[in-house]
Amino acid sequence: MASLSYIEAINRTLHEEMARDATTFLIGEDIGIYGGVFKATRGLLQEFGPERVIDSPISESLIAGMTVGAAMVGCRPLPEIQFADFISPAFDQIVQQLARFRWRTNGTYSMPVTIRTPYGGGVGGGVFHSQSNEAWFMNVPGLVMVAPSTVRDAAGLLRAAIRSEDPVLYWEHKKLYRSIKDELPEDEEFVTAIGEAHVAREGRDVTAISFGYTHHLAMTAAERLAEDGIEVEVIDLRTLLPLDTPTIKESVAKTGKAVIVHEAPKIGGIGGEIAAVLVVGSLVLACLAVAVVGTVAWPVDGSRGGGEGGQLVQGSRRLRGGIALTFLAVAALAVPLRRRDTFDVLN
Amino acid sequence: MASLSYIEAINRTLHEEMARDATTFLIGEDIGIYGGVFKATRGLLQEFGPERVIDSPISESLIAGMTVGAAMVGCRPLPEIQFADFISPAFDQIVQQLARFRWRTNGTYSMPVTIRTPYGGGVGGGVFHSQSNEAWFMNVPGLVMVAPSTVRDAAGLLRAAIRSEDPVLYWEHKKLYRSIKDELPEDEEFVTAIGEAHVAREGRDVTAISFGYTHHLAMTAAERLAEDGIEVEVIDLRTLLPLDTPTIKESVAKTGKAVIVHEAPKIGGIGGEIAAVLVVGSLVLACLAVAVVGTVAWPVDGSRGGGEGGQLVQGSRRLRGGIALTFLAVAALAVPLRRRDTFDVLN
Amino acid sequence: MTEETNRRRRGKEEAPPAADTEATLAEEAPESAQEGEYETEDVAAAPAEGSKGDFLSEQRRRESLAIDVTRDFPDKYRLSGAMEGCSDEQKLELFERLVKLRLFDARMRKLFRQGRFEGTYYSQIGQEACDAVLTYQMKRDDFVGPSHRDLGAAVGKGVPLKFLTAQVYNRVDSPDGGRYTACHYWHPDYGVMQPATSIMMNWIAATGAAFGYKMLGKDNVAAAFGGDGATAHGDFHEGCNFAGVHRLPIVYVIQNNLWAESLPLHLTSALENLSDRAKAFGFPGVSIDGNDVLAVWNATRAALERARSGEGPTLIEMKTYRWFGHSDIDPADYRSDDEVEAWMAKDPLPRFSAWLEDEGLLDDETLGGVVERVEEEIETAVDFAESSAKPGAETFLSEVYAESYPGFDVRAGR
Amino acid sequence: MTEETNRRRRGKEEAPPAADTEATLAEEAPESAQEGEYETEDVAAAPAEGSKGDFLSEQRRRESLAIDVTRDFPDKYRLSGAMEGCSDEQKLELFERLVKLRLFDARMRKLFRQGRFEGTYYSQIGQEACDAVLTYQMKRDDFVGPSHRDLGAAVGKGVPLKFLTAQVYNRVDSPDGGRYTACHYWHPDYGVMQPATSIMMNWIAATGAAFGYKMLGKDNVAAAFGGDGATAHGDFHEGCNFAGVHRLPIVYVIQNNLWAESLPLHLTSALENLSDRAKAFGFPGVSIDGNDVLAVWNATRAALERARSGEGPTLIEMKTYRWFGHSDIDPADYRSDDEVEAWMAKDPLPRFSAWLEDEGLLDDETLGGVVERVEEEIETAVDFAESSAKPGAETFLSEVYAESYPGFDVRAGR
Ligand SMILES: Cc1ncc(C[n+]2csc(CCOP(=O)(O)OP(=O)(O)O)c2C)c(N)n1
Ligand SMILES: Cc1ncc(C[n+]2csc(CCOP(=O)(O)OP(=O)(O)O)c2C)c(N)n1
Ligand SMILES: [Mg+2]
Ligand SMILES: [Mg+2]
Repeated sequence: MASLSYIEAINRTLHEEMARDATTFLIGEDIGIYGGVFKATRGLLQEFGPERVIDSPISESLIAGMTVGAAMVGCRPLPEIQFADFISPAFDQIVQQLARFRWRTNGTYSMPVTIRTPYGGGVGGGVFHSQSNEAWFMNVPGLVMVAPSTVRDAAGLLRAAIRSEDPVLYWEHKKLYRSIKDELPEDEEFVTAIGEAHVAREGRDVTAISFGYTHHLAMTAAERLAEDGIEVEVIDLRTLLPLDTPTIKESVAKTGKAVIVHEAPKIGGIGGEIAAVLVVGSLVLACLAVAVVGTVAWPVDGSRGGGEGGQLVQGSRRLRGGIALTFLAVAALAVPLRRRDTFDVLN
Repeated sequence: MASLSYIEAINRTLHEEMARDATTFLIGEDIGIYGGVFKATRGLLQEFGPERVIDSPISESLIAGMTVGAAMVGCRPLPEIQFADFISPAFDQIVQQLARFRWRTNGTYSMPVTIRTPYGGGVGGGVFHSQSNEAWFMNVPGLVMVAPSTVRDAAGLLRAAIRSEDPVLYWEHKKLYRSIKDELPEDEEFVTAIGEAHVAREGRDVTAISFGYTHHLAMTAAERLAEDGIEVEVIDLRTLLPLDTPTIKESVAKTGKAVIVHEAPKIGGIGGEIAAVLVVGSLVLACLAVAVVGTVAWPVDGSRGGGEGGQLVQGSRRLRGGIALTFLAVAALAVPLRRRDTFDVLN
Repeated sequence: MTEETNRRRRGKEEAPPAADTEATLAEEAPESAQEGEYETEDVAAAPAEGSKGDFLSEQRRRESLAIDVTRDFPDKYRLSGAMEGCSDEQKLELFERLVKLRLFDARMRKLFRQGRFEGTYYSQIGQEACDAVLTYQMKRDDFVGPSHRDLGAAVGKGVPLKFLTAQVYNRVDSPDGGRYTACHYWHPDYGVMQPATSIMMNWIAATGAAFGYKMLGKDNVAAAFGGDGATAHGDFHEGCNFAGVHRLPIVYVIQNNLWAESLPLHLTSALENLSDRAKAFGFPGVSIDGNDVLAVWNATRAALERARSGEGPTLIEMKTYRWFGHSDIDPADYRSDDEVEAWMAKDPLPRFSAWLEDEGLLDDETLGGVVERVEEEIETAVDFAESSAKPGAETFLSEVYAESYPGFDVRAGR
Repeated sequence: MTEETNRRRRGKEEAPPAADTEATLAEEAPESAQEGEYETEDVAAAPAEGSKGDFLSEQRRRESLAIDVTRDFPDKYRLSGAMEGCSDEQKLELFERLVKLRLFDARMRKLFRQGRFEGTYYSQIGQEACDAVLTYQMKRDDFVGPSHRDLGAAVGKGVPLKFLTAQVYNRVDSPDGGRYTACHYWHPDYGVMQPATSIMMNWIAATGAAFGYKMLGKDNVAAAFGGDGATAHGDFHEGCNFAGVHRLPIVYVIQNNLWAESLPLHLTSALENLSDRAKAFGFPGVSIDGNDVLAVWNATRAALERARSGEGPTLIEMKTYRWFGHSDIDPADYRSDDEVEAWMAKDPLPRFSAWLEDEGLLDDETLGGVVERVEEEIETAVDFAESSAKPGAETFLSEVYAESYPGFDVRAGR
């Protein structure tokens, strides 16, 4: 039994899965010699050699796109995009080719590809190292997106992604890399089912829906509110695409209120999709309060400001505080509106 | 007074604005010698010469990205992406550089760039010529998106976009190019304000929200429903980003019900963002029915199937019929729920 | 034509066979069948009403010439030399594939004009030697990443025509069950990847396949095809560069037909020879006459060997020409008649058939047999496609994902 | 060092000046100030606890050598030749800019270690000659598109240091009011574009600026900077290709420092000389010793003239080396000590100062003046930044759009 950090869980799972399946390979920038800019791939070059751990040129389109051909000839590619901010040069290959190839070929070819990428704010990364840009991919059926918030799911979702026949975008949160730890027995192969959200905490007053780093904000807020007798049900999405709509709807049918928390700007964020899931189809009286908590509509990131430098830290702390506050306010306000019994419309 | 088609309105406006402002230039694939694959840029090479009408190599990233430098030195670039499906290689330059450059430089540089691109289904274009992929850009503050549905707005929004200091993605619908006509006096300079939705038809029972080609579906449905005494308020969004939330909210506060219609797959479509606008912040009892009508979650397009070939036409017709039917059903069901007076919460 | 022609293959006295074949492939439906609901850029690009007649009769004239695979051509284009390592049987088999390509393409053009299938048609006539001669030499499980104008890649590799007609017609018997875009020929059992319409995507995919072969220790190789225009795309660079660094087993082919849709070569690149692009990647690039079957054979053979023996990639620029528009109703009036005529005179097919005759491998009887077999396969393939069912829209609702997810219901839209 | 050194600039007897300057720039805060909340890849990349001392003392040794701008170097690196069209005054002014660059960089490194600013620091020490010598020759309203390691582009073009310290410190007096990423130097009044962190974006932007100049009929030119690693990116290709086709007035510079973060050159490209990349675009490419100020001057001068006279782009590969890690706490242990030492011996600064001395343009007094002025400007600039206000988060809420829209409220989030 070892206590592992989130990034160690990723690293260990990569080791295990690459040992298990000789058709897997890693490709990405600085992942070999350097072990990754965050050290997520440490030791893999040493263990599996330069044939299977490819230190790629700075060619994100190639990194993502070459997996299609490699998968067709029998590989199980594990590309890494160094920062989620640099996934945009690979956007074309991901949304047009990788995500649609199975459909286009009428199921002839699976695309068992797992693209890992570090995302999110809170580490002072500045304009090009902080984005939480999952929403770009929400309108892309054929693609799967997962975003673990715990050490266990970091391992479990990664293993599930690697073994899946679908292309999976695996969002790993930079802020969580070394800030959380958990015990993971060596001999167990954790698999977290893709597509299933996790009710991390039960409650009857309001549902908090979030993922990754913001899941921890939601848990903290829930604890604070519990002191005031407000019970928050906290859903950790785990999978962002396709969303686990049954679990979300079930919870909100119970609580009647939902607060969705993400780091990306609210405008066009995945909060919208979740709001749609909640309200669409509710043709009878829907007594429902929904709030989306994202960042202000600036072009940076969710939880931290625009520079790597000093001042932004403070600013971001204030904004981050803001997220929690909004959350509390919405939840508190929501309580008097509790009328669960009549809210059976969300299905 | 001449009767112009949608595409002629675009062509004329380009002529007028390029004549008016010598710092404008066009760049895109086959836009010069060929006059554009749809002939939207016909005659412009002849009128303004190869210095200002650039037949670009097949380099979408360059086409979008070069505008940033060109704008910095005083140009007003008018790039064209040949099909919206081929905007993905330019995604990086648009979302990371063009849309954020003003913010990053603290307002030092405006980016008066208008990217035109033909989108949408209904013309048998197949997997790579039919997408309605506006949702990819909804989480990108700093970017403006407009999508005209009428001949007048084709001219008015294009002129407004060209004269705007903000980067504008101008979505022109292939199916509307030659299927609608309108009178546009020669001497008037139509400007359609960006950011303002248009209540194309007033009604008190349900609000239909759509844009581009689907706006015409909504209008047709509204006419049909009027025969049954159901009054549909039809909002033509015109601007997709930022959304005109005041107009949308006002209408839905009145009708209490909203149906959002777009061509893209529902999953992650802009219907979600609109749903969020409608429900978020409604902390008191919100009696509200919202439906999103998009396509099924396949990786193609909104209104037509997967091939350029024969069979898909039929299939797509059925699906298109489906859109109208769902729309009607939702609207009809919505009627008994009409309780407008109490629905003053959406503001 | 020019004075400088050699004797006709079938003797000067015979009536030109074009008319007969034209009759055989007579049109059965009005020209305008493709109009109506269907309306893409190509319709928009069709010539103005007035010139439509001229346009179509000129197209027919070219088709007649095209299918005369033994017609005259200027002496200066006469082929000489050898096809290294190619048996006589293979020479004839390859010839038959080229004839098949040519007649198939001409036939599809007519069927399209007759409204027998929808969508559009990208003719490859004039360029057959480029992709087919390469893929003919590949092993069946080698990987081919074709582009949008690569009928030859499939036919060269041996994909039976019926799958290709089914693709053109978008029927359930096409390899993708009628889902994907017409003219985008492929077949999984023959190692021909489904082309991505988006330029250069398959260049990258083929690079990935070559990487995969190397990593898995297989001795297969990959080939990727692209046009002159496509070489301006960033993915061209990223693919080639990676293959150069890792010495991947791949042959890259640029079919330089001088035009990228309406864009002339000098607006795609400042180069004389696009093979110079290879100099950016540290592997060999060669420019050859893409209408010379012998030259293509020898260059691609060497490149395949190089790839197979682990020496790395080669870039081959094949200079060629498409006789018709970018797609079937592009009038292509951005090109001069002189240019078109000059290239039609370099038609790879009569040049190759003349050489085969010079070598004593082809006579009228053999040729007759070839044409007969090919025409029969085409007829059967057309019948196959036309009697293959049209897929219902419902059938497209599957295969979005391989796995199932609790929240996903394709019909519900999420 | 090697035996093969020439006389020290300031005479063998003098005490090495490193210690003094080291004292001047003494550290005022503990090493660990950057730790705590701040945690990026670079922290992750820092060496294990045990080796941290060695790492830091080695960094300090290198800094000491770096700021001795007249130190010994091997004879074989001695410069000879002329700087065409460069007046004696300009030579000295340029020298002063290079010294400024060097001392500024060393100073920032120390301030970073002292925790005086957050973020990270990308040192350019070793590479100064590359960008500064080019931009020094440009007109103020010419366009420079720098990358992430281009302090020299700004200093060469004359941007006062205070704007650069303010950028490093992310204060309101930086050109972007403290919004953008530290170390990404720019200034609108000096024609230096704000670098995009994302590789090669500014390569494309500079290409667009060159196009704009040409279209607007201005006689300005543009320069774009990128690293060896960046040449693998698709945008490198698309930008160069377009510039080649349109003969744009632009100079493209690759600073080949052999490494792209941890990626060795041979994994970025199969080429010996990255200037061969230009062969794909039909314009000249040259490879030069980027640590030789004379060579850089002459090559860039020719390229600028070529651009200005409408002859089109040039690609210049400058072979150089970064003394320190990719960013400031990258131990860069993927490189061998020998390699680092060999390149430190080719330090462009002493080589240039020796040449100036040989030319009779530099003596101890002049040098003293230079160092004094530079150190004063640095001090003032640091004070300026430190007394400049930190922007409140609220100030970042403006300038998302130029226009206002009824539905947009940045605080509301939509
Ligand atoms: C990324 C992308 N941009 C634009 C297009 C539209 N398009 C299809 S084919 C073509 C021209 C291709 O020219 P070339 O590469 O020379 O091939 P050719 O058609 O001549 O065989 C263009 C612009 C596309 N398919 N993909
Ligand atoms: C598109 C993109 N991908 C990845 C990165 C991360 N990154 C920043 S600098 C760098 C290495 C650059 O190497 P090189 O071009 O040689 O420049 P150098 O740092 O050596 O000056 C990388 C991979 C980035 N900034 N942008
Ligand atoms: Mg071409
Ligand atoms: Mg480098």
